[in-house]
Amino acid sequence: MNLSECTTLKIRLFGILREKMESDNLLISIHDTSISLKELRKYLKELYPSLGLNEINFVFAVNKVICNEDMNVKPLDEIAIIPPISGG
Amino acid sequence: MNLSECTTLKIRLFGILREKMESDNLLISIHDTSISLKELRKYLKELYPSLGLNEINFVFAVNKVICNEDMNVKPLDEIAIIPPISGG
Amino acid sequence: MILTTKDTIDQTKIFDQVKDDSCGAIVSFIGLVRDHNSKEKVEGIFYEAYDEMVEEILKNIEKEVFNNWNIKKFIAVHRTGYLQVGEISVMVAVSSEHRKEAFEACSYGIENIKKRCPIWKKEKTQFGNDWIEGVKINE
Amino acid sequence: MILTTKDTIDQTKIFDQVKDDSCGAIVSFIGLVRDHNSKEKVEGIFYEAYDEMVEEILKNIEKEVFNNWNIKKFIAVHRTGYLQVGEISVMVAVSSEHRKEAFEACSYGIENIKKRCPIWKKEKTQFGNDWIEGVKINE
Repeated sequence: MNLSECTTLKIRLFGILREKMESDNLLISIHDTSISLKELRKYLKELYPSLGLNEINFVFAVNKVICNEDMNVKPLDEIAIIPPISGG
Repeated sequence: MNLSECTTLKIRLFGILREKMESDNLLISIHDTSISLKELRKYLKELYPSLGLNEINFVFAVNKVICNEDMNVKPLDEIAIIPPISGG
Repeated sequence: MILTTKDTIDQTKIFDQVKDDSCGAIVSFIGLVRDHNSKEKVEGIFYEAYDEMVEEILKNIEKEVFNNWNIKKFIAVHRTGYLQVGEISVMVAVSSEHRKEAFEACSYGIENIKKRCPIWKKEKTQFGNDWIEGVKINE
Repeated sequence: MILTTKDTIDQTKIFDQVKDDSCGAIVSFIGLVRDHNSKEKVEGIFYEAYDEMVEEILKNIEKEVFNNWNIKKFIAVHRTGYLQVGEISVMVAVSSEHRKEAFEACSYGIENIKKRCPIWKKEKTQFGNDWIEGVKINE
């Protein structure tokens, strides 16, 4: 792996996920300048089994909007994992 | 007319009717111990043309309940003319 | 709690009365004197009620609401007398565990007050005082 | 007016803000922390929000409400942090000329906050603290 080809994505965590990781964010390295949310989903499940992403019905928000997972994300995007909500 | 056969009904007035008569009540004499609301309606229209009962869509309440006009009322009943309402 | 009153309706007090620790939802409707009608500026409204009958009907509405919805508390208050623009003429407040019941019961309450309570209003405008043409009372 | 806040939600203040002399109706929904869930006694609830996204979504809901109903003012406030039983977690208040619009807009407001806002809660009971199993966010 050539490190010069890696970029870092920052992924915001909330609620149960934030608590599990004891962190507001995940910083992950990808081998390209962007990655689709579909790939990111797979990647996160492999990389962080302790998040338990297989067990929850989460979606991604990119720049505060829920996005279709065909979409690609880049380092400057504000990415968040949104676990099932329970406000009100 | 034999006055000993007359009884008096008290009829409560509200809103525009109370204002027209400058009174909270009408006292009317009937030649019997009771009268149907249907007859009372006719009687009031004849007796008090200034109430303008032909122009409004009123009903009777007897003892605080809207009643079918086949019903008979007696002096001890609490009778009221209910003009169209506009509460709230 | 249901009543007609000549006193100012204090929505904060009613909120405190309808509140209950077992409830997750409060829905309230507040009716106020508007500064206009369809044609002109309104200065105030005089409300007149057949109080004793209104209280009977409010009792019935209260019973119907408790029969039809799983709610905790129901408050309906209607004011009478002269009210200026911005004053509260009627308030219905409902508390329940979940919001659906509170919304439905509150809406039922005010709709039925409007349809069934013998209350009349006279508007004060710059052109004088006029009894509002109402609707036939619902039995 | 829409916002998330760590401060106590003062329903009297919100009522004063939503009030308008041109309006005949105010409908409000208040969500409170209940003293129980389906199984046990609840002592309090911790609310966490993705604040920046919640405010975006509240802005959208506000726009939708003004596009869809003829209302005067719309206020939606959601609290975050730890709330005790009886405290207000969310309030939606709507003023309009007539009551139908206010009821519909208020109901739309709270339904959409529940469905679309990234907010999570953790209940405190005698058995510990549990994140509530929620529902998939609505796009």
